Amino acid sequence: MMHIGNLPFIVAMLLVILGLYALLFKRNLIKMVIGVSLVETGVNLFLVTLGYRAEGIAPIYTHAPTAVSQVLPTPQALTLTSIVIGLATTALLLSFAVLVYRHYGTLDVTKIKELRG
Amino acid sequence: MIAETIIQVVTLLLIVLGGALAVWFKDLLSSIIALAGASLLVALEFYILQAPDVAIAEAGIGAALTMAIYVVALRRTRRKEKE
Amino acid sequence: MNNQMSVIVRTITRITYGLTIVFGFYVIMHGHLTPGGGFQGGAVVASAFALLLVAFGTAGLKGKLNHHLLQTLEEVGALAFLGLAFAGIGTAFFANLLANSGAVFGGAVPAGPNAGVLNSGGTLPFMNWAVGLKVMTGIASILIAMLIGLRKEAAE
Amino acid sequence: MNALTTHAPILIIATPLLGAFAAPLIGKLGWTVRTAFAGAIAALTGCFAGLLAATLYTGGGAPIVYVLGGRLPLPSGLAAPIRIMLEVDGLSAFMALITALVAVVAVLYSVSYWKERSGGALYDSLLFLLIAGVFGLVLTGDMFNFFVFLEITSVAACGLIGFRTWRKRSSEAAFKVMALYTLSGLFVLLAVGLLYGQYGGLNIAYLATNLGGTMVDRVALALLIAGLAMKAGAVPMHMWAPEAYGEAPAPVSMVLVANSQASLYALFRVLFTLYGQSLSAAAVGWILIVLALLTIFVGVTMALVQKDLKRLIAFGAVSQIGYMLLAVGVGFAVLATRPDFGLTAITGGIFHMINDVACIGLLFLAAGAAIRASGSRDLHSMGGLAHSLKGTTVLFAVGAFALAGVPPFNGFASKLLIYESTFQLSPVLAVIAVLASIVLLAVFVRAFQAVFLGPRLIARPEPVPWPMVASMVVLAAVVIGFGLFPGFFIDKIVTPAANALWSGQGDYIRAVMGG
Amino acid sequence: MKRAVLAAVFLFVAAFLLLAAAQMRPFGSPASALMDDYFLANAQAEVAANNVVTAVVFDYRGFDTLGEATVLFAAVVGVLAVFRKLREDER
Repeated sequence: MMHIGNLPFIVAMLLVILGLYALLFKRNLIKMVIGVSLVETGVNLFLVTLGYRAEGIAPIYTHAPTAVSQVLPTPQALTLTSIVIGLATTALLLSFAVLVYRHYGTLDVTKIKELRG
Repeated sequence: MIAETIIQVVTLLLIVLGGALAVWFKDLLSSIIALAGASLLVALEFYILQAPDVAIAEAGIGAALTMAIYVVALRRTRRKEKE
Repeated sequence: MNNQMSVIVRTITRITYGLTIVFGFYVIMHGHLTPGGGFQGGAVVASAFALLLVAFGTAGLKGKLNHHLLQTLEEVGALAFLGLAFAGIGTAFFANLLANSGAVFGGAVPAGPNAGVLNSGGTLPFMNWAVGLKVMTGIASILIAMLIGLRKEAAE
Repeated sequence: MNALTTHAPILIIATPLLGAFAAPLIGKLGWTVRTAFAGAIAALTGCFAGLLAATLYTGGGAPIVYVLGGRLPLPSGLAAPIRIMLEVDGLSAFMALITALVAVVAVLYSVSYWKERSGGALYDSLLFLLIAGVFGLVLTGDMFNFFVFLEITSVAACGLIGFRTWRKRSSEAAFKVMALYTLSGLFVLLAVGLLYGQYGGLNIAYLATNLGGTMVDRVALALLIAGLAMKAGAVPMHMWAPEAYGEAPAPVSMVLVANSQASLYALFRVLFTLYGQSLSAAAVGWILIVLALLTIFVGVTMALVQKDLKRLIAFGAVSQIGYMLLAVGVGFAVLATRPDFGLTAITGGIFHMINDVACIGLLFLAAGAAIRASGSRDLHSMGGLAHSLKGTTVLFAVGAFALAGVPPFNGFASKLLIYESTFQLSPVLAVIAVLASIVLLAVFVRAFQAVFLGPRLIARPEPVPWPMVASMVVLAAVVIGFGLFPGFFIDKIVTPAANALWSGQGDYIRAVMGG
Repeated sequence: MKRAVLAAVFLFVAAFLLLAAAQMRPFGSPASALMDDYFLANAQAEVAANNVVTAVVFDYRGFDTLGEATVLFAAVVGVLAVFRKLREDER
C-alpha cells in the first residue's frame, strides 16, 4: 500500500480549522451554525481515523472472511454517539437562529447588536 | 491497492474542498448543499476506513437529516448571507 | 415558498417511502448482526418522514400524525431504554441479563466468523428498538415543531 | 453494604433522568401531580447524594468505584478497564452534595415561580436534564462519558436560557451560549480523541497511569484547559456567562452557577488527577493564577457599571469563579514542592465553591423574587421594595454580605483561607484579591440601596409565595451555618475533598487499576 | 483591532492543531489496543452479538448511549419549548 502518512489526521484537522474560521469570522448566524457542523464533522472523521488498523476489516463477524485483523470498534461507537449529539446541537442552534430572526428580522450579528441598542 | 489509495486520497481532498466551499458560498442554500456533499464524502471515507456502521449513520443523520433541518430553518429566514 | 412540490416528486415519494421505512425497520432489527442499529435505522425512517414533509407539506399529515403523539412515543422510547438499563441492576446498571440466557434473543453465537443468528444479543435488540423508536419520533417531532412553528408565524 | 448503597452513584444520575423523561407525560395530569412528581424526584436525588457522601466519608475516604454493566476487578489480568466507570472520591462527593443542594432548592423555587407560565412540563424536563448532567459530570470516571454529560448540560442549559422565547435578548443569548458551549465540548472531544489515539483507553485512572510528557499530551492538555475554562466562564471567554445568568430564569441561573463549577471541577480533576506531576506544574499553575486575576478584575469592574440587577449579580458570579481558580492555581503551582500552604489554598478554593453557590444562588433567587414582584429589572426603577418585601430584603442583604466576604457569613471563612495561602506565595496576589472583594462589597451595597431602600417606586408589588421564601431560607441557613461553624464543615466535608486533589492521585488510580 | 487579535488567535490554534495531527502516531497503526482487542475477542461470547460495534454501543459503553439518547431528548424538548404556544400575557 502506498504510504499516505498522516493525511487523514490532517484532513480532519483542516475541517476543524475551516469550521472555526466560519464560526469566528462570519457574521451570519446560519453560516456560524454551518461552521459548528464542520467542526463536528472534522472531529468525527478524526475519531474514526484513530481506530483504523492497516489492512483491517470492519469489526463485524457476520459473513466475515477468516483470519484477518479487524479495525478497532471503540472509536466507531464513540463517533456514532457524537454524530447524534451533533444533530441535536445543530437542531437547537438553528431553532434559536430562527427565533432570533423572528425578533430582529435579520441574521447579521453586527445588525443585531445595533438593534439591541 | 494503489487504486484504493488513490480513491482515498481523492476523497480526502474532496472533503476539504467541500468544507471550503461550504464556508465560501454567499448563497446559504448552496453552502448547505456543499456541507451535505462534504458529509456524504466523509461517509464514503468512513466506508473506506472499514466503519460501515458509522458510514450509514453519517449518511442518514449527518447528511440527509441535518440538511433537512437546515432547509426548514432557511425557509423562514434569509437565503443570502448578506442583504 | 410553495409547500407542494411537483407531481413527480410526490409520485416518487409515494413509491419509495414505504420501502424506506421497511428498510429502516430491517436495519434496526438486524443491528446486532449487520452494520446498522437503532440510531441508523431510526434515522432512515425519519428521513422517509422528512421526504413526506417535503413532498406533501405539513397539511397532508394532519390527523395521521401530530406531534403530541410523536412526543409521547419518544418519551416511551426513552423510558423503555432507561428501563432496560435498570433491568440489569441485579448485577449492575446496564448489565446484559438476557445474553446467553436462553430466553428471548438469548441464544449464543458461535465464535469467529459465521452467518449470524438473529435470536442472539440479549437486551441489545430491545435496546435497538427503544432507541430506534426514540430517534425516529424525536427527529420527526423536531421537524414538525419547526415547520408548524414557522407556519403559525407566517399566519400572524 | 446493602444494595442501595452499592448502587447509589448510578441512582443519583438515573433518578433525575427518569424525572426528565417522564415529566412531559406526567405534565398532562395537571399542575398538582406534576409538582408532586418533581418534588419527589428532587427529594429522592437529594437522599441518594446524601447517602453516597455519608458512605464515602464514613468509609475512610477511599474512592468508590461503580462499574456500569460489570464488576471490579478488571477481567483476568487485563491492564485496561473496558467498561464505563463512575468513580467517586472526596471531591466528587462534595460536588454531588453541592448539586443536590442546588437541585432541591431550584425545584422548590420553581414550583410557584413557573406556575402561571406556558410550557411548565417542558421546563421541568429540561431542569431535570440539566441536574442529571451536572451529577454525571462530577461522578463519572471516564473521559468520553464526561464529554457526553457536558453536552447534556449544554443542550439543557441553552433550552432553559432561551425558555422565555418572548424576550428578544433571551433568544440571542441562547444562541450565543449554545455556540460557545458546543465549541468547548468539541475541544474536549478532540482532546479525548488525541488521548485515546495515544493510549487506547478512555478511563481517567488508566490514562493517568500512562501519561507521559509528550507533545500530543500537551496539546490535549491545552485543549482541555481551553474547553473547560471556556465553559466555566473564565476570562478571556467569559462573555457568555453574564448573558446566560442574566437571561435564564432565576432558579436556572443558580443551577448554571453549579454547572460552571462542575466544569471547574473537571479542570481540577484533569490537572491534578489526570496529569498530576507528569508536567511542569508551576508554569501551568501560574497560567491559571493570571487567568484567575483577570477573571476577578473583569467580573468586579463590569459589575460596577451594570444597570440591570441580574446582570450585576451575574458579573459578581464571574468574579467568584476567579477566586476558586486563583486558590487552586496557587495549589497547583506548588504541587511539586508541597509546602503547607498549598493544601490550605486548595481547601479554601473548594470550600469557596459551596459558599459561592449558596450566596450567589441566594442573590439570584432574591433578585428573581424582586423582579417578579416589581416587573422590572432596572436598578433605577425598582426602589423601595423593602416596604413590602421584608423577608426578601433581609435575605438579599445576607447574600450580598456573604458574597463580599464580610464576617460572620460563609464567604469570609473561605476567602480568609484563600487570602492567607495566596499571601504566602505572593503578597501582591492577596492584595489584589482583597481589594476586589472590597469593591464588590461597594457594588452590592449600591445595588441593595437602589432596589430595596429609598422611596417606594412600585405601588403594589406582587407578594412572594411561600415556596420561594422557603427555598431562599434554606440557602440562607447554609450561608449562616457555614459562616458560624466553618471549622466543623471544613473538617467533615471539605478536607477530604481537598486531600483528594492534593494527594489523592494514587488512591484514585489504585481504586480502578488495583495493586 | 479586535479582528486582528481574533485572527492571531485563530492562526495560533490552527497551527497548534495541525502540529498535533502531524505529531500523532502514524495512521493505521494504533499505539495500544488492549481495550479494543478485548472487545473483538470477547464480544461474541459475552454479549452474543456478531456486530462488535453494536456490542460496544449498547453493552460495554451503553451508558454513553443513554447519555446520547438523553442529548437528543433534550434537544427535542428544547425545540418544542422554542416553538411552543405562548400565553397572551407572555408575548
